[in-house]
Amino acid sequence: MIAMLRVENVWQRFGTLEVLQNISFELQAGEFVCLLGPSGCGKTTLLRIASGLLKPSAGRILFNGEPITAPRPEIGILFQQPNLLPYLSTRANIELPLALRGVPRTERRRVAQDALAQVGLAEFGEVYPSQLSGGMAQRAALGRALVQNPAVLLMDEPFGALDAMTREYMQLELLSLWQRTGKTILMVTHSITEAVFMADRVIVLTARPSRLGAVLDVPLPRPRRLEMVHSAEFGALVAQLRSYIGAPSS
Amino acid sequence: MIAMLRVENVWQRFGTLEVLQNISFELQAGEFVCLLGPSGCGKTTLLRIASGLLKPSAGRILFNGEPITAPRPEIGILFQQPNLLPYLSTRANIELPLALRGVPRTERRRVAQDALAQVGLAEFGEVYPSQLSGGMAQRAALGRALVQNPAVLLMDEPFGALDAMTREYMQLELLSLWQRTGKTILMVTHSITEAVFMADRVIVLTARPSRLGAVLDVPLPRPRRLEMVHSAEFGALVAQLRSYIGAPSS
Amino acid sequence: MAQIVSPNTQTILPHSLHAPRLTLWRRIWQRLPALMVAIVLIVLWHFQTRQSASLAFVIATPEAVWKTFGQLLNNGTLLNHLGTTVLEVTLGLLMGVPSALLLGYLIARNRFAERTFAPYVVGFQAVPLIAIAPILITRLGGPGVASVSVVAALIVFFPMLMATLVGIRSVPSELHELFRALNASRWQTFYRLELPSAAPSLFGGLKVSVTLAVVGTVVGEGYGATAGLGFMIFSSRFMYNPAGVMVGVFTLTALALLLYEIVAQLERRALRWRAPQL
Amino acid sequence: MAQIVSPNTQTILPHSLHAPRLTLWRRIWQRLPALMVAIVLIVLWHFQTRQSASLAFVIATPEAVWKTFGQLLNNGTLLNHLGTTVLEVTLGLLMGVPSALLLGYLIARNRFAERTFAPYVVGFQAVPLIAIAPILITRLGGPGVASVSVVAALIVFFPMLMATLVGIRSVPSELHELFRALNASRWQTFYRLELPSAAPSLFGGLKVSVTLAVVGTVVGEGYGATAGLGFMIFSSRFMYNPAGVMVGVFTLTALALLLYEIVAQLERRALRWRAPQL
Amino acid sequence: IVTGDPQVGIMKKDHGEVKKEGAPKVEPTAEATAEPTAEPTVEPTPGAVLPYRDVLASETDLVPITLFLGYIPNVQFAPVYVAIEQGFFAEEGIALKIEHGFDETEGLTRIATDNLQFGMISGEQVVLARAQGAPVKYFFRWYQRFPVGVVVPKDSPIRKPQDLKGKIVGVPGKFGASYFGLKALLNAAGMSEADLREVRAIGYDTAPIFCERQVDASVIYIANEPLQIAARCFDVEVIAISDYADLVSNGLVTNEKTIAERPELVRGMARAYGRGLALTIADPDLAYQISRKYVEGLAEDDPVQKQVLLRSIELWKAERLGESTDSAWKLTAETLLSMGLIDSIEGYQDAFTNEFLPESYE
Ligand SMILES: Nc1ncnc2c1ncn2[C@@H]1O[C@H](COP(=O)(O)OP(=O)(O)OP(=O)(O)O)[C@@H](O)[C@H]1O
Ligand SMILES: Nc1ncnc2c1ncn2[C@@H]1O[C@H](COP(=O)(O)OP(=O)(O)OP(=O)(O)O)[C@@H](O)[C@H]1O
Ligand SMILES: [Mg+2]
Ligand SMILES: [Mg+2]
Repeated sequence: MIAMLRVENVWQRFGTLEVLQNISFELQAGEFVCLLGPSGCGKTTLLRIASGLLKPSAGRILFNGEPITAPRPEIGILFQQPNLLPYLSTRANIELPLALRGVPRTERRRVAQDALAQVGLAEFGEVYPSQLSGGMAQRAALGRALVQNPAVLLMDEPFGALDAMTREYMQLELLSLWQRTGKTILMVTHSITEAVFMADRVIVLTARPSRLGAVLDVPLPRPRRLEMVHSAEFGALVAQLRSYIGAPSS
Repeated sequence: MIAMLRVENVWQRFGTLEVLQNISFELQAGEFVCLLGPSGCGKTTLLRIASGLLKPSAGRILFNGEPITAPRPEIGILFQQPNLLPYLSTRANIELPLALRGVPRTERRRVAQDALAQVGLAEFGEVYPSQLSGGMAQRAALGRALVQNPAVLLMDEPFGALDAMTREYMQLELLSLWQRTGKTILMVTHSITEAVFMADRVIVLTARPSRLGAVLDVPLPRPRRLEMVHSAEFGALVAQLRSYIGAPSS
Repeated sequence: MAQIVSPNTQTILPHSLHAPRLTLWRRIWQRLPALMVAIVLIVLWHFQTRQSASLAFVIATPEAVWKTFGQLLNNGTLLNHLGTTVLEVTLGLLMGVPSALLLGYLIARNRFAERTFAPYVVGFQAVPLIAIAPILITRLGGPGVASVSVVAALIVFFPMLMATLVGIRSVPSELHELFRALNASRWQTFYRLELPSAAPSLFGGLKVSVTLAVVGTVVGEGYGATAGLGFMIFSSRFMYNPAGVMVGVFTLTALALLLYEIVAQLERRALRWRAPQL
Repeated sequence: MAQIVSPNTQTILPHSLHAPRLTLWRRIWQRLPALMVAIVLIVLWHFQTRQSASLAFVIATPEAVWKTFGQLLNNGTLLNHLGTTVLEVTLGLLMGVPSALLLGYLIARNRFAERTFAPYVVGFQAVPLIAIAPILITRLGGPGVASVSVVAALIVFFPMLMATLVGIRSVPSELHELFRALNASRWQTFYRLELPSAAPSLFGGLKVSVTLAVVGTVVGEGYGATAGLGFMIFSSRFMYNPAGVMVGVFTLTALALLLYEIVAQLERRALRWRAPQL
Repeated sequence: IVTGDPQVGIMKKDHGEVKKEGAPKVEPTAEATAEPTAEPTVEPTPGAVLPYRDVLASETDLVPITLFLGYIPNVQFAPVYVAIEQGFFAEEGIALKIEHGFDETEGLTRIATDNLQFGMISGEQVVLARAQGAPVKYFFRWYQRFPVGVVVPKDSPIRKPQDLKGKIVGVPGKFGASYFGLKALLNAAGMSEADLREVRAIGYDTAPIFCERQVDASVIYIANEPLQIAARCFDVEVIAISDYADLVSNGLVTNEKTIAERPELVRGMARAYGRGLALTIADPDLAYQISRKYVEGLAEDDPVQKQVLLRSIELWKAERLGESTDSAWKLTAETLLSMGLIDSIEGYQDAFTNEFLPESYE
């Protein structure tokens, strides 16, 4: 079976700075993979490469076996920064992918309203981004990514600015959406617990110049429930990941 | 004894949106207090008020018994966003508070180099902010706040964009700095573990319109060490905080 | 739904908890300082002309200007000239602004276009109108609305082009990346990202443009014309009639202020999302 | 220390792994399209002048222009006029730009100043020079370098003011907040935040200004002068000497291009931090 | 620039052919004015005790006077240049400085307000300004013939004003001297604008449009434009307005204050300028060569510019140089009245005077 997204021997340099060295991995259709790695190791860079926004110094990316040279509608990306358009209301920001696709206004409205509710911003549709809090802006960006509804979703720390409760809620929402729609998801996160809780597989990058450090399969049953976090199996997986990560940094 | 920073019956509205309702608390000199609260509840707003950047709709802030009406040099604030100047190198960004204070160039250099090393960006001094990763930018902002060296430091999620390892390292750095210098710190965080690990006292805000939800003293011994996280006492405190927070969100 | 109206949280000043509604009174109050200056200027003018009453052929008294204004208004002369000027200004703007937008956009987006055209645009801009006007007038069959509006368009062109360039280049690269990731077409990127992001600069350019267009018609009419406020000024000057000159100048000024105000209003609407202007 | 040189990661095009050094060849290569256009224009010009009798009043053959250029250069006339124009341009810029910066800053930062002055600035801008020039010339003791540079300064003023306004207002409010939190003084805020943040817009304004200053001297010399390239153009025109006119025009164009290039170079240095311009 | 032998016919050539030989080529008698520039070196440089003490002393005594000329330096101002270079002004105790403005209206306004004392201004401007109360006076008529005419292609049937009926006539603009001249011409022929198909404003560059035959005839300055057109396009004929209407053109103007307070100065100006004019008429070659000092880019023997000078001289010749006739002023005022530019011709006689003209120009 051909992988949905295949990263093949990717190298990336910025000037003389070696960032990625020979990175290869695959996402099977419907897989949920998390990406861990130290700050500045090149996770964002890898996501930009995978989405077709950045051409790697060497190597290539295949989508369903086809090399990617430019962004494609089937691959969506949620940036690390919210990147909301300051001159559009939150609602209009969320509607943006639909508007670009020519979806009629009423349909757009409906979908956006749903997304607003899903990310807990139902009351803030008419507000400009400058009036949102940090976490609210991040949720708005998440709403925009959900509305876009691509087959492959690349997410760069989608829950970084959220408090514990909101984060758990959003995690569950994302998992249920993923299970309903069968999307393929590659998500960067800094939380080891989150990675284990969400993913089928966790990929760990080493410090810069980054190579593939480790890949950990997460055999926890689906659907995941919050209580699982307290299970011994979960604890063992977290400890294992910690040891992968802790080693290079100690 | 007069409190270092005293928040007195602060209310804040934006238009018709009630954000803060009658918030009062005090920071004693040398205290380390963490602020928890759901996304969009008004933590950033409270920090802006406490720093003198925003005048509350009602109530007031006292610094050593004196009402604050404008930012003062003794109170520093680390914003939720890095807010680096795009036209200055990372080093120059970190030197900014010193430059504004008229510190001579060589002295500035020295201090900035130390700060760069402290936040793990020693190699990135000459790079522009647009070439930093998300976590690196946040660390640069942290470096700038450290260099500023105010008596009271208000920090808005300083470690939000950092991976687990870097985060632990930065937490320890901040704690040791705090203990060396006897600063008063008010830190917003989304991580319950982080709050318990760092703080003498944790203040919890309810969801908007926010009131003071709970205040928890953390009687863990100083200096804190990473192993403490696994202690039963620590676990109990985290569970207690979770219950405070979980209640309103469930 | 929560209504969040006053984003004015930048300041330590207490801000109203209600939506700030600009009542008529408040508007008048806001204009007060400007009005005061106007009154002071008129009074100064009045006394200045009192002193040198013998110089009626140099400076007109406010009264004389007012009288001449009435006359020219009543016999239709003023409106006639004003009409021509308005037509020329409009045509000048219609020619100058879109072409500047287009070329500015091309140059901003395309390295090749920049290298090829930019020197010529700058160079051409520096060619004095006095050298171009004759060619223009000859080609357009004599001076008139056509040649004058082309002159106005030429004058408007460069500042607008530069404003476009600055504006388009000010679009944050991460938002460009967002649009690329969303597979936006070139047109969509222009319409939904670049245009609104460049709006502050474009409106600045437009403000300069409308004013320059008005000035441009006078310049254009200086190379030959049979109507228009510039023509009126020149022929009043020829007759040593300073009152006529000043009526022309004031009408032009009023026209420029009106156009500026229109742009400023449009700007206020388009940039509502911005923190309130200082 | 890691040296990070090419920040050009916006694009899917492969980017060089070395620092892009602009060799001489590369520079020439970059100028090639512009040069091509120049050659095409000269060829067109050559054939065009053969055809039309009426154009012979305005356009001389390339050969005649070249000959006249040589003559005027050798007998010092050209350099003499060029010197006067350069002096006027310089003085005009020195008067116009700083005052526009100052007033623009005041208006951008101060609501009261805006309401009081803005209408007068716009209004004054619209007053045609033909109405101002006489007063100027009388006050400055006859036409000459002084009056011409003031005219240039007046022309430069408004676009520069607007660029300042747009630039200063484009400073992100969160950076203003940072400076307030750091207890920066007004001057520090200006010097370390507003000026660099406004730089793209200010440089745009400067580019317009230097070009307009060159044009402005011609306009100014049109109200009376005894030297300067504008004067040279006028007197050549009067003598029906299109070659002289064109030498004047080309020299002006070259002067404008030179000034523009200087500003562009300064801009390139000042805005190195920006993603490479498209 | 101009090649070939252009033909410009001036109809009704009642003032004869231009005398070709002229006066012998005279070396400028420049001894008296060692360094005669437009700007007199009034201030002696400190420390520089010069041998020419006497000359300097006399020069410091000269009254500095600025003369406003309504256009850029050109060969048509030759009389002024000649008068300066030959020391005619200095002999009257005047250190003359020329100011070239491009705006006659402005120049006259400044004379009226005594910001300037003297200028070369056209007659209709003086009448217009006086109608608004400006205390200015015209005291030396330089152009005896109004220098404007109507140019037509040689192959066109138009030969006299009446032939213009139903034709398109180009003027630079519908105000100014050209339009004024056309009106006078039509008045003289008993016609009005309505008799023409159109009076079309074609801007100050009449020549190219005329060359493209966008108009049937065009109002031009006689001395210059027909030559240029003939040199580049086709042969032309000119209907001189002065043959039909004797209008006042350029002359020396001063203000009443100067007349009242310094009549001798006014007289001196008239005499000095008159001598320059006389010498120019007598010796065009000399005048041409002197002009080269003032007119940049004037070649040693530019045939066209020489022609321009000769043709101009034809417009300056008079029985008595500088003399205004009442009839010309009356006609000027009447024409302005017919154009609605003044309310009455009342007081036109106050616009000029002949009382400052000298007996002779020796
Ligand atoms: N445009 C660029 N120009 C130069 N260097 C860059 C650029 N973008 C990223 N880098 C460098 O590449 C490295 C990886 O950056 P990247 O943003 O991919 O890190 P990251 O893994 O996402 O880190 P974080 O978790 O902090 O967001 C960093 O050292 C950064 O300085
Ligand atoms: N300038 C503003 N204008 C209007 N509303 C604002 C403004 N700033 C904040 N708000 C509103 O105030 C509320 C609190 O915002 P604040 O940024 O303080 O939240 P927060 O607690 O910091 O949230 P987060 O954890 O997501 O950063 C939000 O609902 C936000 O929409
Ligand atoms: Mg990143
Ligand atoms: Mg916040």
